[in-house]
Amino acid sequence: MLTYALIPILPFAGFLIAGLFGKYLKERAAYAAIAGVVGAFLLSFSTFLDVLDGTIINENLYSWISIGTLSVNVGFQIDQLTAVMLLVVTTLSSLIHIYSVGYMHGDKGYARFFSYLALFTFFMLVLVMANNFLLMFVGWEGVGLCSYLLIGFWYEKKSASDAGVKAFVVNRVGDFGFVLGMLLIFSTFGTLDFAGVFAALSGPAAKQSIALLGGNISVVTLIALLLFLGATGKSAQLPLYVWLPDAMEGPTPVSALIHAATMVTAGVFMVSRCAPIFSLSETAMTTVAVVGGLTAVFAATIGLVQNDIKRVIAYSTISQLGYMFLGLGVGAFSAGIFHLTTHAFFKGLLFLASGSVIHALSGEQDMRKMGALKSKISITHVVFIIGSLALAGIFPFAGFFSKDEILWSAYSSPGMGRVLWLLGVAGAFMTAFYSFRLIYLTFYGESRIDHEVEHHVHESPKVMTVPLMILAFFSLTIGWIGMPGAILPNVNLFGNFLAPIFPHAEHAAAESHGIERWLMLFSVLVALSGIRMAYSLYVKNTSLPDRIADRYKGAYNLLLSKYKIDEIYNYLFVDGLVHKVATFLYKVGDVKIVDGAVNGIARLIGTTSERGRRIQTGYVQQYAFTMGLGLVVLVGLYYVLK
Amino acid sequence: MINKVIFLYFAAVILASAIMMVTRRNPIHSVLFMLLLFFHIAGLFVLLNAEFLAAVQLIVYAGAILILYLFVVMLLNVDKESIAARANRYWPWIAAFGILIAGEVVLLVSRGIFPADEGQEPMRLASDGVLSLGTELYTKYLVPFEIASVVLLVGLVGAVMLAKIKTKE
Amino acid sequence: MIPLSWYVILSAALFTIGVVGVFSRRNIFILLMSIELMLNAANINFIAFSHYLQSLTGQIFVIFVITVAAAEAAVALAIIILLARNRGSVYVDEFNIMKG
Amino acid sequence: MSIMYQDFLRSIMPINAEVIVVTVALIVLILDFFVEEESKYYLGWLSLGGIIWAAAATYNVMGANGAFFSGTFLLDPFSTFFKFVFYLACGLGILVSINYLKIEDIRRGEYYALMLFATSGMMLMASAGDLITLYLGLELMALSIYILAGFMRSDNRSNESAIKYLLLGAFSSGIMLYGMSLLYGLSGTTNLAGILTFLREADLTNPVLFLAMIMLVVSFGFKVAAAPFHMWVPDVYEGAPTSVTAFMSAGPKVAGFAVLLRVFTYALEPLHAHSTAIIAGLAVLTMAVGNIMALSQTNIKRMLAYSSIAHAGYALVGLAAGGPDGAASVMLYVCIYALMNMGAFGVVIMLRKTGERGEEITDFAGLGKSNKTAAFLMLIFMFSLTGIPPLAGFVGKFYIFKAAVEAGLVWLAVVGVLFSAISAYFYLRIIMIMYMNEPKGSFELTTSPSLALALAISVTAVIVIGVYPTNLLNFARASIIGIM
Amino acid sequence: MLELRLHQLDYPLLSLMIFIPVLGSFLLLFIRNAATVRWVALGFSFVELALCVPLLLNFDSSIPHMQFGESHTWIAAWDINYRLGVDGISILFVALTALLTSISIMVSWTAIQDRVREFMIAMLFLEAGMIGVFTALDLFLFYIFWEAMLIPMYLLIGIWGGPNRLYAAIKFFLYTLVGSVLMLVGIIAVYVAAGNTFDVLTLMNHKFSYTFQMWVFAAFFLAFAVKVPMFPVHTWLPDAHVEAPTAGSIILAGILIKMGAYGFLRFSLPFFPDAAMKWTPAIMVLSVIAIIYGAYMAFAQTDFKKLIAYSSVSHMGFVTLGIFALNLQGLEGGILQMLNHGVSTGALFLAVGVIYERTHTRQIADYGGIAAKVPVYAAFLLIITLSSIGLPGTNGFIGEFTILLGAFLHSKPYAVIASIGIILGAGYMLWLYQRVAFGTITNPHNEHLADMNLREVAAALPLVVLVFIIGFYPNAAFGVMHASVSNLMQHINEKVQTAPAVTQMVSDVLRMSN
Repeated sequence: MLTYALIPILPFAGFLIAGLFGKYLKERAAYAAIAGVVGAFLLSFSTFLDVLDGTIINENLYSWISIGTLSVNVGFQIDQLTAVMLLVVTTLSSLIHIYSVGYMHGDKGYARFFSYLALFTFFMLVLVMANNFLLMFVGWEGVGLCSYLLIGFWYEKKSASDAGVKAFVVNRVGDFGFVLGMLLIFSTFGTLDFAGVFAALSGPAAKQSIALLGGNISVVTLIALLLFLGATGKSAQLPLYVWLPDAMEGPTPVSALIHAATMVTAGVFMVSRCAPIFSLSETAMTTVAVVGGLTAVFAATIGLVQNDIKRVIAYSTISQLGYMFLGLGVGAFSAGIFHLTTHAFFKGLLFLASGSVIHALSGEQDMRKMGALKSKISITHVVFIIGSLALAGIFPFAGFFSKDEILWSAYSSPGMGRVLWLLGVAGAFMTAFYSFRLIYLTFYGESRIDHEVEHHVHESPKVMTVPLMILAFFSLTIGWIGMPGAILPNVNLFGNFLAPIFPHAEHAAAESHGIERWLMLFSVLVALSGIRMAYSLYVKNTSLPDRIADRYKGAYNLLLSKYKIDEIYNYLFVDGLVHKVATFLYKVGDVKIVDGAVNGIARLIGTTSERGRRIQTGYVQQYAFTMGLGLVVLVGLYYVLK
Repeated sequence: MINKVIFLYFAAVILASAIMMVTRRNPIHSVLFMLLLFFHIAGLFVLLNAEFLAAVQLIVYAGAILILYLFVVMLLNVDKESIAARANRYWPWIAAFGILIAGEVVLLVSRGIFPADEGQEPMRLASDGVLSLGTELYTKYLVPFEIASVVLLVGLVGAVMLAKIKTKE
Repeated sequence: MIPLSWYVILSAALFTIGVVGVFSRRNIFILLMSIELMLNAANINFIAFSHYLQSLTGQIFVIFVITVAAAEAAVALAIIILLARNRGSVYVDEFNIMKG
Repeated sequence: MSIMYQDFLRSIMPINAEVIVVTVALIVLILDFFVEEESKYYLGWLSLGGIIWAAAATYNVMGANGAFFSGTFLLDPFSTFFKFVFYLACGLGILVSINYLKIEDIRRGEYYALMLFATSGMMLMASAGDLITLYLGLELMALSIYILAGFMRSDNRSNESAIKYLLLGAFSSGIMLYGMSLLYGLSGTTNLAGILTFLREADLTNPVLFLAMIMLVVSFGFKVAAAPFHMWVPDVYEGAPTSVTAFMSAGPKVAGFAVLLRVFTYALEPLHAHSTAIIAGLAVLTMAVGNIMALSQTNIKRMLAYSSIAHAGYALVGLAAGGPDGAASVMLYVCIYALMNMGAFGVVIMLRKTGERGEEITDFAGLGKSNKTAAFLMLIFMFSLTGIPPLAGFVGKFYIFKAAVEAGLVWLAVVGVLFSAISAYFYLRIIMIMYMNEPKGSFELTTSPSLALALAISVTAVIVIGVYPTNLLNFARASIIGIM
Repeated sequence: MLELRLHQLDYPLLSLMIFIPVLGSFLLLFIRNAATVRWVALGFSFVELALCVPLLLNFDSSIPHMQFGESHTWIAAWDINYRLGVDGISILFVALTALLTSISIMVSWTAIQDRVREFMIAMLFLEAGMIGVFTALDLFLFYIFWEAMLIPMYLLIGIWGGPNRLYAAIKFFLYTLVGSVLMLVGIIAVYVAAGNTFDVLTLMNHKFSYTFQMWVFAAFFLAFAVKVPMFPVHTWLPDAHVEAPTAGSIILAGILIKMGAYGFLRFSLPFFPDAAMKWTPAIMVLSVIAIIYGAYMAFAQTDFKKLIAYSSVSHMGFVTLGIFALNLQGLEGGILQMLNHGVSTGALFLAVGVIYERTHTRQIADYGGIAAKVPVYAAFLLIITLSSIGLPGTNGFIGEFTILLGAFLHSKPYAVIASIGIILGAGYMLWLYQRVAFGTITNPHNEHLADMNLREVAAALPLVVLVFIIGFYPNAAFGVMHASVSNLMQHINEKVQTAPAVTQMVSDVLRMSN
């Protein structure tokens, strides 16, 4: 048991050491964090071996909260899904820790950075290992906190701290759903343990339904939707994706680890963890699929025209997450997780690589100020291409296998499967296009770099390039563990590994392999054409893009300004619903009405007193007269009383 | 019958001189009307067989108190009030109020029932009335009598202390 | 025989006149004498009642009332003299330093 | 000879407390001629001795219960209780006077004599068994106080307060006399017990009876400063020498309540149904006027005057409640009130010194810095007057409202507590000014052993009674024998 | 039924806890030197803290009974007794009081330079009063402490407060006084109705008539609602907090405003279960309003302390929401949230005090970017901020979640609306933190800001530790209160009766007002 507990504890220890003694350790603090994370990686690997044979470990550490019927433990449930996540998280985390040693070198917040990073790893591990919703929520919010801290890492930059707050609050909106989901789960099933809840799903409790807004909705659906709201927040799906692009304010390793590889996939993980619940509700599944599909395309369109190298990748991340949800939505949970895994590697790679570019250009992020870098930073160039091919889904790179599994399951799923498939393909085309647009703009064409920057362009140090190469290797190979039956039958290791924990929603039947192959070919072609188009636009005749932009000014500006969603949200919610209302309520409601009433009464009594003083004229006769008046009134009472 | 006539006479003069007293502009006149009033009240007392009280009324009230008033009034030779300022400026209210209170009191009193009804024989103790009065006073009302003496003493002390011209200070 | 109520009503009237006098006149002497009117009204009551009740208490009470009245008059006049000395006035509505 | 002397002593035994007080007063008057002006204050200590002697005498007859001198004089626990309160008021009054008179340059022995006379008057009021005794005691007290109020002969304010008090006092006693005369006419007796027996089987709807009752309510209400018969209070309190004001606010008011209790819960008990309603009404009005008017005062003496009106209102609540608890609550309350008020005025007197009046509330500014002790004492008294536990004032109020609720007058209790909450404002204002404002130029307080003693007594009492009221409470509850 | 466990120890522990501070303040009267005064006061507050050890060690949390009981006749005539005792609910607050008082004294070490002696005397008296309130088992005694506390608090605000202290102090005093005096009438009414007894335990068992409950509950409710404070009687709190000295704010937020909620638990619910049931919807609505409204108010503030004050309104809204959910989760969550709020908000005010002492401004705009200058302080403020927005792993989360759970089980809409408060809470607190700690130094005065010194860290550390202890092991607190709370629930369910017919109620009213 303790070994499992150690997995999160080691990074936490790293955090404590780096955090508390950072002041004295200086840059040595990094080693504490790295040691913790790498340790966690090794333990995770052994854990992976433990569950390889399909066993599921579920143990409680201690009783956390127990009131009446509410009894929540701090405990771990380690099944195959967890094992996968553990490996992904710890691997990426370790590599990125190492990479950061070089990247963050000389930053004054060096120790702080590593402590945050280790803390993040801790919470992420708690999230994936939890055996009940509440503990999962701890990790869930914890990673949110770390992302807040790391986005705002350079807190002197207002934009950075703003982005941090934005990320946290938007996530809170999602968590609002998560919390309500948990409350509903408890009030329905009387427990928050995964095992307990899933067991109870077959029982009568799951059948009931509650009135909502006049309509009547099944409890399970409601739970699923609420949880999914949480997922959209964390995994930056419509309509809560807005925080992720801004999150690029953070240091690049952070973008790689948190906002590409791990944290943002927590939503995907949570949904697949709750697969039993979701798969009970058609509505919920469709919602997930549709939201995923739409996000995939929507984000891709924005990605087409962005000029900030990291933002392009950020939007691609949103879009790829969309794919994952699309997969989950059509019931291909393992496909979703598979894409999560591959994506983690190649997207991590891409971010780190772009980091290396930015590093080389001493902080420049605007692609319009790049170009012709391929010879100057060749390693970065190569790995970047590998990552992009993986992203574009070109055979045999990792992205190809996972994406096609999703597309195929979408295609073969009943209902609106074909529509979703089309969305996916469209997304694939755009993905290929913008990822190579990025490559061409960055590495090819003629240099547009400022001169003083130009002089000290240099390849990154080993400590950065080695992780890049490792990731590149995985981006190439990791996909092969999920070899589709259509290419090599029955060697889908990944699928088989996860098979025991997911309900079998795989529609892929053996005889339909024919169609599957054609579809694969088609999507690859689509991707290639996307790449070709990028080539013709950004290498062959570079004036064309501007002309197109002029031609379709409206559309172009709309995309460039990201559909003005941020502005709208700001206007509606941040300014309107919060600040304006608050100021009004305070100035009028509290000061004038609520407090005004109180002070008003006081003032009334005061003035009464002042007025009363005039009655006390000082004339003795008036006093006597008052007495007489009193006498008369009292005597008059005789007629009242009797 | 004759008593009634006498009573009515006394009552009439009492009320009349009371009103005059209250309304006179010159305080000295008021004092003189007061004197008249006291005399008639004394008469009333006689009518009620309280001869001793009648005497006290004359001696103390008319003889002492009123003369003291007169003395002081003259001592301070207060000029008579100007027409405007005879009554203070609320007097219409006061008039209305006076009627009100008079109405109330008189009404209640006249509708009141007194156990002592008029039918019975009034006291005929004229000769030893004083004696029994004295006996009563010195036995039953000993304590009040003593208190009265203290009251007078206080009055005396107070009057002297307040009114005497300051020696120094 | 004279009805008792006659006396009572007479005294009530006298009392009222006294009260009104207290309210209306400015001259402090007349004020005091109005108060004496009120006392006399009470005295008439006492005597009348003692007559009809065959009890001497009323008369005794009157004796004390008169005594007290005398003492009070003495003090009152002393104070008036003080006022006349310090303020040169005997009009009550001029004594209102203290108000409010 | 000695035998006669013996029965003489025995015969005056019931009244010897009063006799002692009056005698000492006479001695003071006589010695006054021989004592040097500078050492007049010895007379003060002498009078104090007299009070203590009288207290001892009263202590000897404690628990006695009977009517003496053919019913004109009652010696019962009820009167005994009040006599102790009067001794307290008079004693503290003398203590706060001794130094004050020096400052005011009043070098006259009559002052103490008159205080003693006033006290004897109150004592007689408390043990009056007959309207005549009551009237004479009341007049004795009133007359002495008129003179005391006007004691600063050269001071216009003092004169004015004296004449105002005298005119209105005489006016009210005129009303009282008329009421008494009617009562006598109805019952044929002036003896309280007799009146009670008469009323037991009298026709209570008799308008004259009602008229008489009202007139007594008015005149006694005047003495305890119940609205609308309160208007003399602020002016008289402000004008009178502060030491007299202190005495006035404690003594005559308490005496007034003694009479009210004696008459309305004993002699006129059968009329309770009527009187309760009226008194409850007066209580509400009084609390309202006192508390609200006090808010806007700038002169500490006027402020305390209105506060004393307000406190009369609270006591009236207890009176309206009636019954043994009601009466006991009133007795406890007035006793505590006398203590607190004496203390408060004692502090006010500390501020008075030759040259400046020290009566404006603003004169307290920064007292918390310049004289911590005085400020702390004032703080205690103010909180006690507000009725904040664990101080005596709270115990008093609690008992009053408890009695009211038990008598079913919940509404009256609610009104009462609300007004006492309002009263917090003007009491706390003093504290604020003392502690939270900066002193306007440091000034020395005039203090003296006697004043210190007085303050020590009252503050100790206020705290001790607040924390452990049991004894006083039981004393009050035991003392209602005589009016029940 | 509940009983009072007498003679549990061979020394009167609770009386000691009440009177040692009093003794201390008397001792202080004779000390002139300010430094000595500080040390003596601190010493006494530590003694108090030390007394909590036997208290907690000897407390038997398995039984709901009142423990460490003491009972002495006090005013026999009214059957008033000096009766003390603690159960699983009050013991927590006794401990919290002792802790926060020591902390406040440490915080005031250098902040208070003027009339140090009076200040410390007030603090110790306040402590005695507060402990008295939590331990009194006689209504009269309770009221005495309840009111007596106002005096030192009033002085703390009024003498050592900010520029507008006079207004704030008087407002605080009058506001609370109006509430409590009505409760006084209520107390008397209870006393009369229950046959002349003030004994809380006896009164708990007495069944009051339905109509009576309705009226008297209202009287008690007003007093407690003002203290909590609930919307719309909350406006004294911002003023009081803003003007009060740091120590005052800590005590006010940490203990005083808990007493309202404590009153609900100790008196309102057990005495008047029917009324409580009847009034629950209204109170739930008020609580939800308080949560949202308070949060909105916090958004509109530019003053550091005022913002926290309004956040207190919001948090206490959670407390009342939980209590009146009238189920185990709600009640225990509410009680825990009271503790949490005491810790977190106490710490927040401590943080404000620390920085105010250096900069003498409370305007948020005057800060910004101080994280670079005072990392330790920034970290401390961050932790407290997180605990106050209820981040899992901190105490705030446990409280809010259990409360929401209780409310959800009671009736879903309230919980749903209340949950919005969580979003808003994150919003204004993080915004605050951003404006204070992040960005670049805008105010030149902050250029040479000194970080927290050892004393301040020592004062802050216990609170930080508590934040995480409760966050990671809340059962430590729940375990103590389980028995008492479940007993309370059971008690309410047993006592609750059905509403009588209207005619019955009318006749009751008539009988009550004769």
